[in-house]
Amino acid sequence: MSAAVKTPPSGSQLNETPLQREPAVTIFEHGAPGRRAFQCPALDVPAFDPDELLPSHLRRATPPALPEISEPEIVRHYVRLSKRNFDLDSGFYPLGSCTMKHNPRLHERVAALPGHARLHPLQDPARAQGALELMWNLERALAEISGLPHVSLQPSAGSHGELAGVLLTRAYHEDRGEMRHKVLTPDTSHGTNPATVTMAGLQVVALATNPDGGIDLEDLRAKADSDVACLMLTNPNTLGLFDPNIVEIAEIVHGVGATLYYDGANLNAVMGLSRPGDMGFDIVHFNLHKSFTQPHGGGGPGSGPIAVSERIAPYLPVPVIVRDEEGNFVLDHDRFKSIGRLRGFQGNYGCFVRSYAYIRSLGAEGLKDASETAVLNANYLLARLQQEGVAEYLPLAYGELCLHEFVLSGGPMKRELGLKTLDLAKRLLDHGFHPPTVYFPLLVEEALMVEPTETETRETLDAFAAAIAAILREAAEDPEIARHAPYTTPVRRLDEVAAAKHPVIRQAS
Amino acid sequence: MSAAVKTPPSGSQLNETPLQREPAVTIFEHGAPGRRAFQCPALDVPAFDPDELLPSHLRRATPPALPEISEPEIVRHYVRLSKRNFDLDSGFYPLGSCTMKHNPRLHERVAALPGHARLHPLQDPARAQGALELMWNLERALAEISGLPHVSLQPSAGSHGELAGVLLTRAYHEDRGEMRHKVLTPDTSHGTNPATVTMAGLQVVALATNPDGGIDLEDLRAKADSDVACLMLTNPNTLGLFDPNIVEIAEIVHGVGATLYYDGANLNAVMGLSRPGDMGFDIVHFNLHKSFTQPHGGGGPGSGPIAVSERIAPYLPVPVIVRDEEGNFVLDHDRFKSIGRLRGFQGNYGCFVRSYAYIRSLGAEGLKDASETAVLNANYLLARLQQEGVAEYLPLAYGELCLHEFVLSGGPMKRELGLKTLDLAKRLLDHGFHPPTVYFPLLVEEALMVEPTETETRETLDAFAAAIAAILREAAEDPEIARHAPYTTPVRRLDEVAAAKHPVIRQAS
Amino acid sequence: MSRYTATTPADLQVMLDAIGVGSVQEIFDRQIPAPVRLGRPLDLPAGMPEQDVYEHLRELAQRNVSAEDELCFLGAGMYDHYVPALVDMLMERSEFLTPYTPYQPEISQGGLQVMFEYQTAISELTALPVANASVYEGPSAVASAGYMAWLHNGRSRFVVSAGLHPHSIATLRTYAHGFGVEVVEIPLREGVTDPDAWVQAIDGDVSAVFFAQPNFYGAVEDAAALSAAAKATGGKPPVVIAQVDPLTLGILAAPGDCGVDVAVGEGQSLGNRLDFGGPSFGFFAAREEFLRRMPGRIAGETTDVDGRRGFVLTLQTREQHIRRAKATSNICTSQALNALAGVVYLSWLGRQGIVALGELMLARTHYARQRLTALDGVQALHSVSQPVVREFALRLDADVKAVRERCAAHGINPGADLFALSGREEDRGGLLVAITERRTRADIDRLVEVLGVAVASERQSQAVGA
Amino acid sequence: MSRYTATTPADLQVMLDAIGVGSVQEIFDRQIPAPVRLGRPLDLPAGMPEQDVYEHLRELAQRNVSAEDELCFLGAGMYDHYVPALVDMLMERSEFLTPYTPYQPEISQGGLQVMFEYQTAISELTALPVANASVYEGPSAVASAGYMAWLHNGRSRFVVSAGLHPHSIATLRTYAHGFGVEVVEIPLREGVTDPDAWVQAIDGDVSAVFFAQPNFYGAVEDAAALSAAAKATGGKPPVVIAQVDPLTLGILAAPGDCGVDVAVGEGQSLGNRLDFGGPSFGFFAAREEFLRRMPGRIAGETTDVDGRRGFVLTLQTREQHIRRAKATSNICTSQALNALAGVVYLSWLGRQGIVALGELMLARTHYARQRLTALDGVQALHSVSQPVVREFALRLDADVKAVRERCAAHGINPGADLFALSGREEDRGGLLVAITERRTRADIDRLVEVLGVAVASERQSQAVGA
Ligand SMILES: Cc1ncc(COP(=O)(O)O)c(C=O)c1O
Ligand SMILES: Cc1ncc(COP(=O)(O)O)c(C=O)c1O
Repeated sequence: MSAAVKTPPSGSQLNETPLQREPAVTIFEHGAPGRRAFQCPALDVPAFDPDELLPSHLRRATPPALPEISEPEIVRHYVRLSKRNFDLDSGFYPLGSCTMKHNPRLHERVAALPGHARLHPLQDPARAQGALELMWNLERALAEISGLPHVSLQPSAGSHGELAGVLLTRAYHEDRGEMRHKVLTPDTSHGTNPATVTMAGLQVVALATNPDGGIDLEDLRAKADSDVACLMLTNPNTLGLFDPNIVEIAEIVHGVGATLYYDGANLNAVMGLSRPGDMGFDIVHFNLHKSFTQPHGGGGPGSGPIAVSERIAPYLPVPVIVRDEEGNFVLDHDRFKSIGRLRGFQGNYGCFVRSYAYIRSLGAEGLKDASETAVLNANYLLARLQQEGVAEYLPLAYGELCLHEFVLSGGPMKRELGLKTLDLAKRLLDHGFHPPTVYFPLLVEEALMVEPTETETRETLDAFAAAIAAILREAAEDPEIARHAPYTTPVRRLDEVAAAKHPVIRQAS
Repeated sequence: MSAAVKTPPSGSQLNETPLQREPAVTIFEHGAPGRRAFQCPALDVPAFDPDELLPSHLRRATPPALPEISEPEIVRHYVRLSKRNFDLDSGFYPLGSCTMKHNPRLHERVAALPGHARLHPLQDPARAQGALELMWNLERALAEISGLPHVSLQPSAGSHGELAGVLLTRAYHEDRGEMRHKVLTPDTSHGTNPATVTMAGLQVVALATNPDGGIDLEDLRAKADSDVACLMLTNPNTLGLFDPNIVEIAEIVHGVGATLYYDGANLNAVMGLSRPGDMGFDIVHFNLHKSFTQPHGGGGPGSGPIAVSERIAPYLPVPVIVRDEEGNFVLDHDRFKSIGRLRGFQGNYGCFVRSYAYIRSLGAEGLKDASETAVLNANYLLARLQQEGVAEYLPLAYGELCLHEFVLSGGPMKRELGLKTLDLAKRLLDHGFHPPTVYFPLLVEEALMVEPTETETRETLDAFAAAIAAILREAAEDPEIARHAPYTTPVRRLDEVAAAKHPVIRQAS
Repeated sequence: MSRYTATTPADLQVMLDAIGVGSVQEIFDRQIPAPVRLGRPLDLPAGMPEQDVYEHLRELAQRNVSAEDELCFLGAGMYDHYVPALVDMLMERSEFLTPYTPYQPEISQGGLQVMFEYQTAISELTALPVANASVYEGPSAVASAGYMAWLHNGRSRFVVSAGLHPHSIATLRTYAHGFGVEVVEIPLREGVTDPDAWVQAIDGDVSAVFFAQPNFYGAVEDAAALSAAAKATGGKPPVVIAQVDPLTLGILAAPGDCGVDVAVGEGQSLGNRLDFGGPSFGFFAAREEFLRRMPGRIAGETTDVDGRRGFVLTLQTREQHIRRAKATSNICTSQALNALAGVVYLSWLGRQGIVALGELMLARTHYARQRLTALDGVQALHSVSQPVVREFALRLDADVKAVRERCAAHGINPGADLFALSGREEDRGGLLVAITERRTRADIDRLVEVLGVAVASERQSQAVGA
Repeated sequence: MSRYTATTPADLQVMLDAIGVGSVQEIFDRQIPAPVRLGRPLDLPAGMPEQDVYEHLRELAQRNVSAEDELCFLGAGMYDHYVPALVDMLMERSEFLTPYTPYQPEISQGGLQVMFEYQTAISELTALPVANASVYEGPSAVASAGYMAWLHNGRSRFVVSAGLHPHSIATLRTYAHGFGVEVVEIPLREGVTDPDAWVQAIDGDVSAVFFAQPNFYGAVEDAAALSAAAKATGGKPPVVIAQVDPLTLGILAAPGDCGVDVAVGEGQSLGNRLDFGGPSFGFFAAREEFLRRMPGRIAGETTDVDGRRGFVLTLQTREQHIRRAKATSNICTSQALNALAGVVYLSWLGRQGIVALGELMLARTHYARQRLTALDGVQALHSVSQPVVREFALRLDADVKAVRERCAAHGINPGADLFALSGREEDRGGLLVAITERRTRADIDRLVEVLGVAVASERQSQAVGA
């Protein structure tokens, strides 16, 4: 992970790395007509006249142009392709707001047990008691962690949990005979928050951020009225800061009869240390793929369970797991106030298995250790980055300490070194690091949002801080180097404008 | 896989690839005192006084200096390390005599089924009938493929099978009251053949190779006497050539009362097409890790079953699987003429599972297709490499056609271009190919031994031939490029002399 | 320190010193107001060593009867297809398993190219020109398609065939309630969407019409006729949305060739495990005109500064992280890894294989229906001549729950209880039987035998009881 | 074409043209003499689709009772230890799974460095300075050590403690017969190598002496005393070879610290599955003077032309591919992947973990021995105070085979039948019980209960029968 000055002339073949030399070839460009990996099981029933079983007007005339390719070719294609990805098992991935913590392989092992992996979602509950007990236990654990008594595991990801949450809020108000139209959310909030509000048929009202990085209470008081259905908050927020006024905020919101929604993407900061329920929130979503180790898979799968207070419980999606008198678990579909279903079946059970394994591995003590170490690591890295040679260019945007992540501003760097946050990020690629989240939250100029997570060592944090310092030093001498970075990645900067202007989103057939 | 001219000054940091920049750090250099990945299960039995249970003079005073390291660090270390390996799933691997064919992942799946993977080797045969049936079926299949009726799966690899074979031969002769001392083997034979003979207490007598690449019959006749215990032969041999005189050879050897041993490393050429038993061989070893897809694992595990004729059967290693009257499989340890055991338990069962899955996947037709395609691919690649611009420098060492592999001579290339076979091999690394076997067999000057296998596509063979041609063209202009190759590998040419002179074979503690 | 953290006491001291605090607790105390600090340990079981967690999860798994443990004819949206081993191995590669959404394209070409290939495969399957990189799963894909239609034309009503999966209808209702669109259900006639009711329900206020192919009862709809009817109602037609079963598309006419505007569906049958219902993926394909209103990630081809071919996330101005409240969807994390499984599976199946597999299912399904409907007390729920591909609906002259219990005692799960799923009176006695390529003729014959006895016994005991 | 080959008819034509033959058959016909061509298809079952092969192999697996299916106290050389999940994932990475032996070091640094790390770990465990990169497995490692000793001193006799695993003795005999060395077995006294017989057997003709630690019966030998005795017999001493159980070396004195010259053993317990006996790996460590006579691959550290640290196969002049008939061993393919599992496992266990695990086994094993020997009709085979670590030998006052069957009926495999393994008269009635960290106190208690009943019942029925 050491630095390397490398400023070859752009496009020069002389300096191509092996991966750069490999042209991108798609699976559709491999193979040849007639090749195959699949061998169809033998027809063991009487042959039939296709036209009789399936009239020709319902039949497909020409088969879809899928690849024609042997098994070894498929394996080689995708194994080679995999090597064009950076991954968490190979390097530091301090992507802010994403909680890129270690994904224990134990979880993959237990999720693959046939009793979990080949269990049909419509298996009679009596013959799926292990699965339902697992879900029940996970619900109980999430309830305890969040401080909210009722849980639905159904939502498929954070944003799906948000949708559930806003629809629950609507249902709650509607059930009381109110139609409230507005949802408050701070300008630091994640894009899914406002997008969700729109999808749920409500209107977003943005709240200002105060100089400490928290909600501007004046603004909140001004906007909190009886047409407000809900306040959506991330706490610690996307600046990595815990809102010091959370108790007052909750009072104000509850005072106008609205609910409080907790975006749990940052729960990794506070497990075992502070609970949304105790802060006054009514609804929380979890990202099992963040705080609870479900691997991100390059963009999913995830899982976004929600926990809610008593007053929201009647509206939870169906089905709900209940335990009958004999201690058996059953699925209750019959909940007349429910908002209904958000998806098929019972949710992303495979993710539940992994996150449940994680919670049982760590227990109360381990989860607290995780949050404490995440916060320690973030503050240590922040301290390292606020040392001489860095702080001048990349000051902390808000506050002094942080929780599990922090946001630096690249404004001074841009002005004084002529380096944008994007350039810094791209140059980090040459150092073998995944860059932090960039340009979010929007209110921080040239934002750099760093979340190291608890599973990284001090050595790694030191190496990352050293890389940042080296890039800044390099830029002080020659900013052009970073401006054209990266150099060593499988491809270099890509033309995103052209891609959006004339979208080529599939292989021509 | 396209060519790239890259001749940076050696040692120049400017041109380092990302992997080259990463210094090699061992697992012992990672971690820190007190870190751990293992969490010991709780002591659930009464605590004890260690000195009482284990007197201190039997105890270890200081723990072994194993790593102290967290789980995420271990994962990252070895995943990163893995990326410093070339592998069959990522590229063409035409290593002669090694049969680098595709390793179907189905085999890993079935071998991992707990009924196979967690079966204790001392489980009562009555409760391991599935395993014994699998072994029985595999034995029957190998018997049919080799044309020899009795099989022992016990040997752990090819060379272990050879040892079994030579000891069987000794036992056979000894049982007839003869102590024969010599084993004939051609000079093209693999090193394990003579090494095995020595280990088994016999003497090697080398046979000359005739101009066609086969055994020199005159030499054989001259050396075949009543002190010869055995002829060890690879057929097709390591030149990829089938000995046209095999019938006569067998007659000569049998004529002096000796046995014929078939080194089955090259069986991939003749499955379903020709059988050692039918050629007159008494003993055959198989390399399940070559012909039958057991992955090579970077140097094992392998498995080297042997098949033998009736006259050799009494001496087979114990235990032998037999089927009793009720059709149950049992292990027979009681074979008074047996040479005994070659190892613990029943052999590398995990390999049996994989190879058995392979045989059942392909069936008779598929195995024949495998050999036919292997031979077709080899001959096609040979033809491509005997085209203009290559054949002048890399002529075929023997014959015109070949079976599953062929050997080129780099002699002309060395003389005319100043390029050694080693240089060509190293330059191939920059092209993304694993080089062929080099400098074997010994009797071919600057040998290059190419075995493409059947699971490669024509496109890959074409690309490889093009790379060879490109390297030769490049060398005609500037041989220095290849002489200093490779350039793009994680490390470049290594100092093997220093390594052997002052061996550092472990991390200093 | 847990086994996943690495801060030794020595590390801790150095780190606290650098931060300038005396303890980790101090970091929290300085930021989290005392009233909302949790002053006690969480009430959770103590952590466990890896082997104990394994044993616990294994014990739970053993209390489930999976498709590995019984002969399973359950379907109704998810199917016990064979997942080839190479899918598992690729999904487990760290390089695919552990990255985030590809925000840094230079080091994410693997994932981005997979998305591009996946989009191509879905386009090929559906014969629709544009596809996204996945949405969550089937029913929510239907709802998302509805939202897109509503964004497109802003009309107030959805017309939905009762042939949609009940979970899809329910999910659509949940979503539609949010953005304020009414959902009207069209009944079936002889197992397929009633064409008259369909036409009658469609007017200028209809934002979109929905049908399923094959439908929830296994029946093949006349997709072209339904689309044509929707488009022939005069004025600017509604958006025609089909929920399709992708694995039938080797033999069934492609939605794009039947006048469908948007094809969505559940991708589980393409190389994904059952996993008690998820994670799998939803696919989403449409006509060109919907491209800039589609939800979710889309990968596009481009070049780098040196002219190399490469892939990026594109058309991001649709998305929440750019457009926030104006985004075309709120989706962020979707199902990239499951979609990878999907495209690997489709490559494995191949152009010929998807046809061969379809024909095998077709033949076995018809064989099964024929044999089962020949049993006493068992008939087709609708019509025995209705075309079906891998699933069909029966009506039992006996209590379905009781019959299923009897079969379970013989290690057979004969299929899904239709009434339990749909709640429709007309589905009482209904059993939905799915036949994948894993169910051989011998398996089907065994089902015939066991179900025959179960129905007969149950009728007898009902008769006795009555 | 099978699913693993890719030659389409079009490919075939191009290829045949390039070769200049009319058919593939012609290539064979021109090279293989007609009399030895197989003119018929092999008599093997037809090939099967992947799913059918899976089902067949699964069906076979189900007819085995594995340690997943019963409470298993079998040991005697291989042990049901927990293999952490990260071992599997690393072994399954293509980059480790599929390469050949690292003949091209520039593209094999991963494998070579793993070997180097593995060698270091084995050296650390055994406290011996040099170790190779693995041999096949335990018993053949013992035999290979014998061969090395014989190469070293050329003497004519091996003295072997009866405490060696019977498979090790048998394998050593097989090998030694080949190179012509006599094997003399030394009996045990009270469960450990008889020190008097040991000393008496050692003279100037003895090439090597062998003992096992812990021995086959689970007993801890006084390794230092045995080594010292062997070396005190005057003249140039024989090579002292110990077969050691690596997982006990967290708590047992290291062979290198006990005067042992060569330590070898079975590596299965280090992160390898049971696999019905293989593949696993054998380890091989020795004093410096044996370095150039060791069998097998050895990785060594060096630098590349640019000065980068790197690793190569070294000291290859020992090996068959260079030295042919003069090689120090014939071994070629060994057990690299299993050795990788070994070093990953040892890293996972760690410096403290290997002690903790040893102490846990020690405590549980003593608990088990105490409770079991308190049963009627059950006593220690040798002495109840003999130190043991994870295994111990019992004598049952009942037919062992019958007792084991009774236990099996209750889902318990109580351990190995000693007489069946060793064939020694004095082992009649012997049961060898192994306790790994997977066997909890509750498991042991259940064994006590079931074995107690089984022995009692069996004695009763024997009494009745008599
Ligand atoms: C703060 C915040 N909220 C919500 C989300 C959305 O979560 P998901 O991607 O699981 O839908 C994210 C994900 O990046 C997030 O960081
Ligand atoms: C011709 C030949 N014989 C024997 C062997 C030895 O086989 P193994 O490595 O399995 O011991 C090899 C392996 O390379 C070989 O190529």
